Amino acid sequence: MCLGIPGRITAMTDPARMMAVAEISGVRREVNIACVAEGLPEGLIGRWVLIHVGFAMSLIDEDEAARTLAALHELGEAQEALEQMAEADREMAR
Amino acid sequence: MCLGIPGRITAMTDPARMMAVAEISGVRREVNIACVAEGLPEGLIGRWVLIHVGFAMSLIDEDEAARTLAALHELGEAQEALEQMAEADREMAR
Amino acid sequence: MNAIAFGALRDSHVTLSHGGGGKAMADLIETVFFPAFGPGSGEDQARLTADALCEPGARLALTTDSFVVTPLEFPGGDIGKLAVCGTVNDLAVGGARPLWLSAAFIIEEGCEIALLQRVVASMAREAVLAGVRIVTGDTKVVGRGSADGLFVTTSGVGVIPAGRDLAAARIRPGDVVLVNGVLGDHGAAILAARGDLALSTDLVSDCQGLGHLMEAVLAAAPGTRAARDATRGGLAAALNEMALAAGCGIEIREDALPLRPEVRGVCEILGLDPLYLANEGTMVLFVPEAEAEAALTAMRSRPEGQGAAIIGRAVAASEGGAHTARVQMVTSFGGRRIVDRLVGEQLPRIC
Amino acid sequence: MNAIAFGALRDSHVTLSHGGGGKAMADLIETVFFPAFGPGSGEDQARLTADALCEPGARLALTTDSFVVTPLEFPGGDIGKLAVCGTVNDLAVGGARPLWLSAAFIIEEGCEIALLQRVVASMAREAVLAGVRIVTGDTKVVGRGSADGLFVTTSGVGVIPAGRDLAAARIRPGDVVLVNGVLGDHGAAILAARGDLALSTDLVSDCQGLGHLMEAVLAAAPGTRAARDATRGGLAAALNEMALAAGCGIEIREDALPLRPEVRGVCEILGLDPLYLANEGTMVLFVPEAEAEAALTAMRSRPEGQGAAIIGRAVAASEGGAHTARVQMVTSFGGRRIVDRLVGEQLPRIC
Amino acid sequence: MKFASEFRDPKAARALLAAIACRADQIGASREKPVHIMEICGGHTHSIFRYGLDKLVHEGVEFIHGPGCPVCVLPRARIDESIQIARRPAVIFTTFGDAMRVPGRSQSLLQARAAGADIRMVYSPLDALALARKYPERDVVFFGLGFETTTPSTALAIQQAAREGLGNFSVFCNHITVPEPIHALLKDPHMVLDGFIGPGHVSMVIGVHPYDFIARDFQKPLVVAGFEPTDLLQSVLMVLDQIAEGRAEVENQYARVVPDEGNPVSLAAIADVYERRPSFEWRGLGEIDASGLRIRPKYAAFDAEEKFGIGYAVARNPAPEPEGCACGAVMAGRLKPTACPHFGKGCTPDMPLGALMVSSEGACAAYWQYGGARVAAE
Amino acid sequence: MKFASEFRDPKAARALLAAIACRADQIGASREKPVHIMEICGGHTHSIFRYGLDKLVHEGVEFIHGPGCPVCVLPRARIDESIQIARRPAVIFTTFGDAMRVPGRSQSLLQARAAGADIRMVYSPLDALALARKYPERDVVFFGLGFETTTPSTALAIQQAAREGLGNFSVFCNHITVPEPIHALLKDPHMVLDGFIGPGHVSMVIGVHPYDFIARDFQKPLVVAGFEPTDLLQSVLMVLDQIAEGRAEVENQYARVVPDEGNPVSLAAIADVYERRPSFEWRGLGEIDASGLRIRPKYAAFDAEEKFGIGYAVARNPAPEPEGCACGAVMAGRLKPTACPHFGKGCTPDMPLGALMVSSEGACAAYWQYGGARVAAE
Ligand code: SF4
Ligand code: SF4
Ligand SMILES: [Mg+2]
Ligand SMILES: [Mg+2]
Ligand SMILES: [Mg+2]
Ligand SMILES: [Mg+2]
Ligand SMILES: [Mg+2]
Ligand SMILES: [Mg+2]
Ligand SMILES: [Mg+2]
Ligand SMILES: [Mg+2]
Ligand SMILES: [Mg+2]
Ligand SMILES: [Mg+2]
Repeated sequence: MCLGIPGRITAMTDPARMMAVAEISGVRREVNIACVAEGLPEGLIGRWVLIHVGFAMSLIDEDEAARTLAALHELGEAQEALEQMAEADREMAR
Repeated sequence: MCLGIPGRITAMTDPARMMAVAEISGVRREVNIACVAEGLPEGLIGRWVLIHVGFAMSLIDEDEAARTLAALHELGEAQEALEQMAEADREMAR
Repeated sequence: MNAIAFGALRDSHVTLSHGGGGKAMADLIETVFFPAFGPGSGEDQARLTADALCEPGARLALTTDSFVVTPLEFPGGDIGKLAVCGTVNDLAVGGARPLWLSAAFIIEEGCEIALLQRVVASMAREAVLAGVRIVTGDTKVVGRGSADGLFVTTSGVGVIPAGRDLAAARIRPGDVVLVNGVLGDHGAAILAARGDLALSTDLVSDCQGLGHLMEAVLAAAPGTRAARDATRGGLAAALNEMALAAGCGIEIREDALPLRPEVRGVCEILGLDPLYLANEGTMVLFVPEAEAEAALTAMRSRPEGQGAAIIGRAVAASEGGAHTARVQMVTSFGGRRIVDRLVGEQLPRIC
Repeated sequence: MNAIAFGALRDSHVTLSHGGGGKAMADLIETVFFPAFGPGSGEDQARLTADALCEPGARLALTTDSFVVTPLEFPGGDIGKLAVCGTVNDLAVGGARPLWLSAAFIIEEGCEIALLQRVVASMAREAVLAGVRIVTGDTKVVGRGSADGLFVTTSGVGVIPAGRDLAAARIRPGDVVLVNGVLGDHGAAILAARGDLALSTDLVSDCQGLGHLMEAVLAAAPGTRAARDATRGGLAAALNEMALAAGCGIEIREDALPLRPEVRGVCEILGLDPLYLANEGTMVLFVPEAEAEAALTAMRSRPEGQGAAIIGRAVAASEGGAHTARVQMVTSFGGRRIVDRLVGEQLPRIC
Repeated sequence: MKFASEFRDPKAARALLAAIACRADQIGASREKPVHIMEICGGHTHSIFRYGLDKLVHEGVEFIHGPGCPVCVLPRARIDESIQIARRPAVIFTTFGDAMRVPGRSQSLLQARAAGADIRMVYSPLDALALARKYPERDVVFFGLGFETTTPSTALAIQQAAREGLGNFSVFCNHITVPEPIHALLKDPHMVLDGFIGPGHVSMVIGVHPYDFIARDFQKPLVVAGFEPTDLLQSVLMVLDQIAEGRAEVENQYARVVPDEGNPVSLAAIADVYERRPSFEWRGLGEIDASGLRIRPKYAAFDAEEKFGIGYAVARNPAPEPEGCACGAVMAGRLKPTACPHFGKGCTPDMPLGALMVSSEGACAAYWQYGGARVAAE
Repeated sequence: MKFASEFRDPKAARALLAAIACRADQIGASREKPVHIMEICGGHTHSIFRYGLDKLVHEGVEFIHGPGCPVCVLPRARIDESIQIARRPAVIFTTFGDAMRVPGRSQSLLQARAAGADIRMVYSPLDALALARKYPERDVVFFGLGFETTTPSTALAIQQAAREGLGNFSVFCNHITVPEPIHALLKDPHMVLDGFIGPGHVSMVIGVHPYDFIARDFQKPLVVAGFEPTDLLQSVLMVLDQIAEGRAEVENQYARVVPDEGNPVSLAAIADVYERRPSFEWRGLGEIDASGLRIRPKYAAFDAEEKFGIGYAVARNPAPEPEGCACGAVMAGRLKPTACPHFGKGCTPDMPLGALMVSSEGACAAYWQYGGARVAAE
């Protein structure tokens, strides 16, 4: 239901109003960071956030992301090995 | 300075607000008749008025108009007679 | 409207969806335009051939006009009729035989589809009358407040047969000036139809195609020098433009100008001069004196030229500075005055 | 501004006077349009000849488009460049060599004259690049709030040399689909340039003329079946239109679609699909398989085709009911989905 | 058109022209030493040029074009003030078309409209009232402009608005009166005028007696005239008759429309709604005592100057005339338009420098448009 | 695009698909007797069709498309009410583009706009706030729409408006919540669901615990999932794992974005600004207890329902669903879109009969647009 896109905070524009610039694939837009600022807006610069309707709604946990990716990678490698084995079996069968 | 056109009152539209229809060369427009109504708006129908910016400003005195026209006509006839005489003189002189 | 009545075909008014390049737009085009103009080529352009174009000495004529008028429908026509006649006339007055028209529509969101259909039907009808085909088109929809209901731009392609060369530069002193009918009907009818001046009249726009009339005139008066349709700026603008191009003067007679009483009435009320009122089916024609009667007779033999009249003649350019008057009018009173171009359009005035 | 700074030539903004058919209009035309396009014929139409038109088998091509864009100037172009390129491209994709253009302007009261001059200069520049002449035009001024700054309608006349017959109906299963460059730049750049979505990007519209590119392709791949510029409705609209006309299916590969990261970014943020974003200098081309490489090489040898790519092929029409999908995409993920026409234009969405 | 075209009979005109020539010779008027007759009203100026009367009359009769064009004498500061009002977001500013092209200090109303102000042309103050009824959330301001002819219409509109409680209607009052500038002209020691053509439509409101001072105190003849060509020629003849006979009287050629006592309803409306300003600025003529009207305090709610705190309601900022502008001298009859160094050079209708080039009733514009200068020069 | 494209790796996907197939076989799922997994969220529905996952997964896994598209479940009466507000002359009505084409009883917002209402699309409630600042004389109303993901943004906008004293800003609140309709579905005796894919972005706000009742009270597994294809496949596998292992738990596949406890700032803003409505109407599902939010009395000045006396603030006039519409059954998973008699006939995206054909997240529209039905049929 709710389009969310990862973006990186690149600059603060109006810390009092909790406004910052986020960059998404080279596109910049001002977003509200109230939900992710945790009292220290400047610390956000460089951080990845999940953006919805102009609000940064969640800080992306890069470690978690890396963990998921690693698991996926492992799965992928295993799959590739399996596929190569299957391929080799088929070759031999010919 | 002030464009005024003769028009004829053809109908009352809103006697309370002193509004009537005037016709000018086949063109109709609602005009205010407060200045010419003299207490009896209905009596105006068929009368010629002088219209300025949507207000009938003066009742046209048709007798006066006829008098002026008669004088002009007389002048014109006299002029024509004079011109014919002058023309005859020229003819003769040839 | 019940719940089923949504979607392109069943919409009663144009929405932004109808301009989006998708299904709704295709539906609009198929529902409104194709039935009137015939289906498109399916390509981005019309592909056309005409033998007349290939005859030696023939030239192609190209013209365009955007039409913007309030109200969109008025006594005597609508924006569609205007858009076909206006472009046909611009071809015709140059001696071109109109062949093909393109039509581009800019539609304001909220425009009634039934209105659009009436306008398009009126274009189709007028095209048949003029003997032209509307062969390609375009539709854009803009947001509410970004247009005034509907704008139509037509472009016209015609062929000028070999040997024809109508041009204001060919006008010579002594040439006779004709018009095909009464002046100012369109301008006065539109002013009244707009409603904001609260004028009511029985005036009808003179909007009509002049292609057949022009052919008739050229057959009867092959020496015809030049013609112009007296649209924006009226007869005064057309004459000034032609005098300038011809490098000569023009003298018209107030007595000879065909004018309806109602047009005079509108002008008296609003302080306007009928010479500057727009026409949409009235042209001014310059003919050598020897052919003037023939041209007049040819005009009067057609319905578009019933009210034709000789209104003046070309005269030698008067000496003087840059501001020398080119067009003069002998008033019915015996005086003489300059008929200059105006700065902008005439505004209703009280003094 | 001091007291002397009034009058047509010295006005900084267009007023209703500039559309009135009088001196102010003439001044506007002489000051803004003639310096860029050259003086007009002085007649109501342009008179033209071209040998190419008279060659046996040659056909005349006629096309028209109204251009409405906000903002009027945007990264990579302006409404004038768009108006010339758009019409040149509609001629070019049909195999016509563009010759002449007409240009009709609808100007909103208050439009800056300097802006108008920039737009007109940009049209003149683009016409030179495309090798066409802007030979006739028209100017209308409408009241404030009756237009959106400026609308431009161009019509184009070109000649299709004998023997050329590009048409979507000629597409056969197996034909290769090419584009000349990245997709969606114009649509995304305009969305960002409008400012109301507060997006900032370095995107630039792809607005460019495709006439020379088309000639190069046709020289290298004379068997080319059909082409279309992927404007409103984007690649998806062009492909659907062509598949329908061809009576076949089209299969494209998501992997092969050239897309800038910023375009993807804009689409992710607004929930849009780049396949539906407008292009103004991007065409889609169908070529027999044997000539596909030649066409690709010819494209890449020109700046307009630097980013050219083969993106799919025509396939046999799939069986099914009236709603059978004609265009399908193999996703980069290995799935397959229909690329249908949309109902209207894409709206930014949050879900 | 009844009551109009009958008064354009060329035969009668030729008779009048012959009689005028005869009278002019009789009093020794010549091209070198002409009789100067001022037509006060711009409408008369317009008729004179439209029918070419200036070139048809005996060369010893010279028309001097008076200050009776309300648009021409509207000072630049008032245009600036009207634009200030029109620019307010809630305002719909309504005006007669005449005022649209008059240059203020930096813009005309036409240009202000192009720049975004909501300015609409109306034919009548009644149309402005109708707008006020239609848009209760907007402030509809009417640009009240004109001499005594027009003054009653805005007065009646204000009374109507008061009756209806139309709080969103107001008038930016620029109404002026005829006798005062004439008085000022006559007091000028360089004055050259020998007689006057009196304004026909002003007089149908105020009658003929407000001109009595002209005959009585300055011994100049005045004939109130209609606007058709024979009206004007007859009036010229009547003025020459007075001169020839050594009379100085106020006469009424236009009795079919002008009652000697004016129109009582109009006069009552004016008296109810307006009072005299101590002074009012005229373009080309400067401030003239008691020459302008303002809305009485009891109608202050309908007075745009009060409502928006603009114009004479606050400190004014009058704009000097453009440099070298000779309008004042032309209006006083001391200079012909063509004698102004700007005429046709820095000053043309599409680029008016002075006020008299703006309205088609302005003497310079009329000279230009109808060829008073250009045809004559050929 | 970082944190997105990495999760589209076809190799990993193939592995996940293989694992899913294996698990599905293991639990005996088949085309005839499939496992029914509901993706609650329309965003997931969109991803499934965009990537063709429905056709890639083992035939024993059947996706049931849940009620998680806020546009699809917006009842016609609410569209009617929003048009009533938008039509008021002073109002600028702002909305996400999603809502523009949703049919009300007689018009959509798009059609109302064409008919003259000032309706503008915005990307963010912040843009509506900016409009309110820019047009102080207008009433800017924001169409508050969406589940818990979107709710905080309008809450923060209202708080900001209150801080700035932007009295001309208000929200027409249609915010709804996820757990309540799920609860309603699970209580349905005809319910066929075997497990859930939980909404990733809703959960980043509310965390994972609000779903506990699903596992605890109804013994169904739920996995909160991301929106990329491998996210979804991994989550499907996690659901199948739970089924295979006889577990019913709430798990979090999307931990990179979803903290188990949700976002405290968002939750605080929601709690401050909103309270639960006793009940709220869902298109196709009817009134559901406590499933909607309304603005608390302390922010009543920013509540468009209160301000304009519309909607739940007054007597409502709910519009029945169009006759024959099967949306309710489709959303409950009892019917496939293609099984609805209207699908592709009376009901297509350009002429939607039911809500699910309107948004590209609606199950029927997704079937149509992405060929769930049409490609499959070939
Ligand atoms: S020419 Fe211009 S400046 Fe000179 S008097 Fe006439 S209006 Fe004034
Ligand atoms: S096809 Fe239409 S009516 Fe049927 S369930 Fe889908 S949206 Fe509802
Ligand atoms: Mg033309
Ligand atoms: Mg024309
Ligand atoms: Mg087009
Ligand atoms: Mg006519
Ligand atoms: Mg023409
Ligand atoms: Mg085209
Ligand atoms: Mg094009
Ligand atoms: Mg034109
Ligand atoms: Mg490109
Ligand atoms: Mg095209």
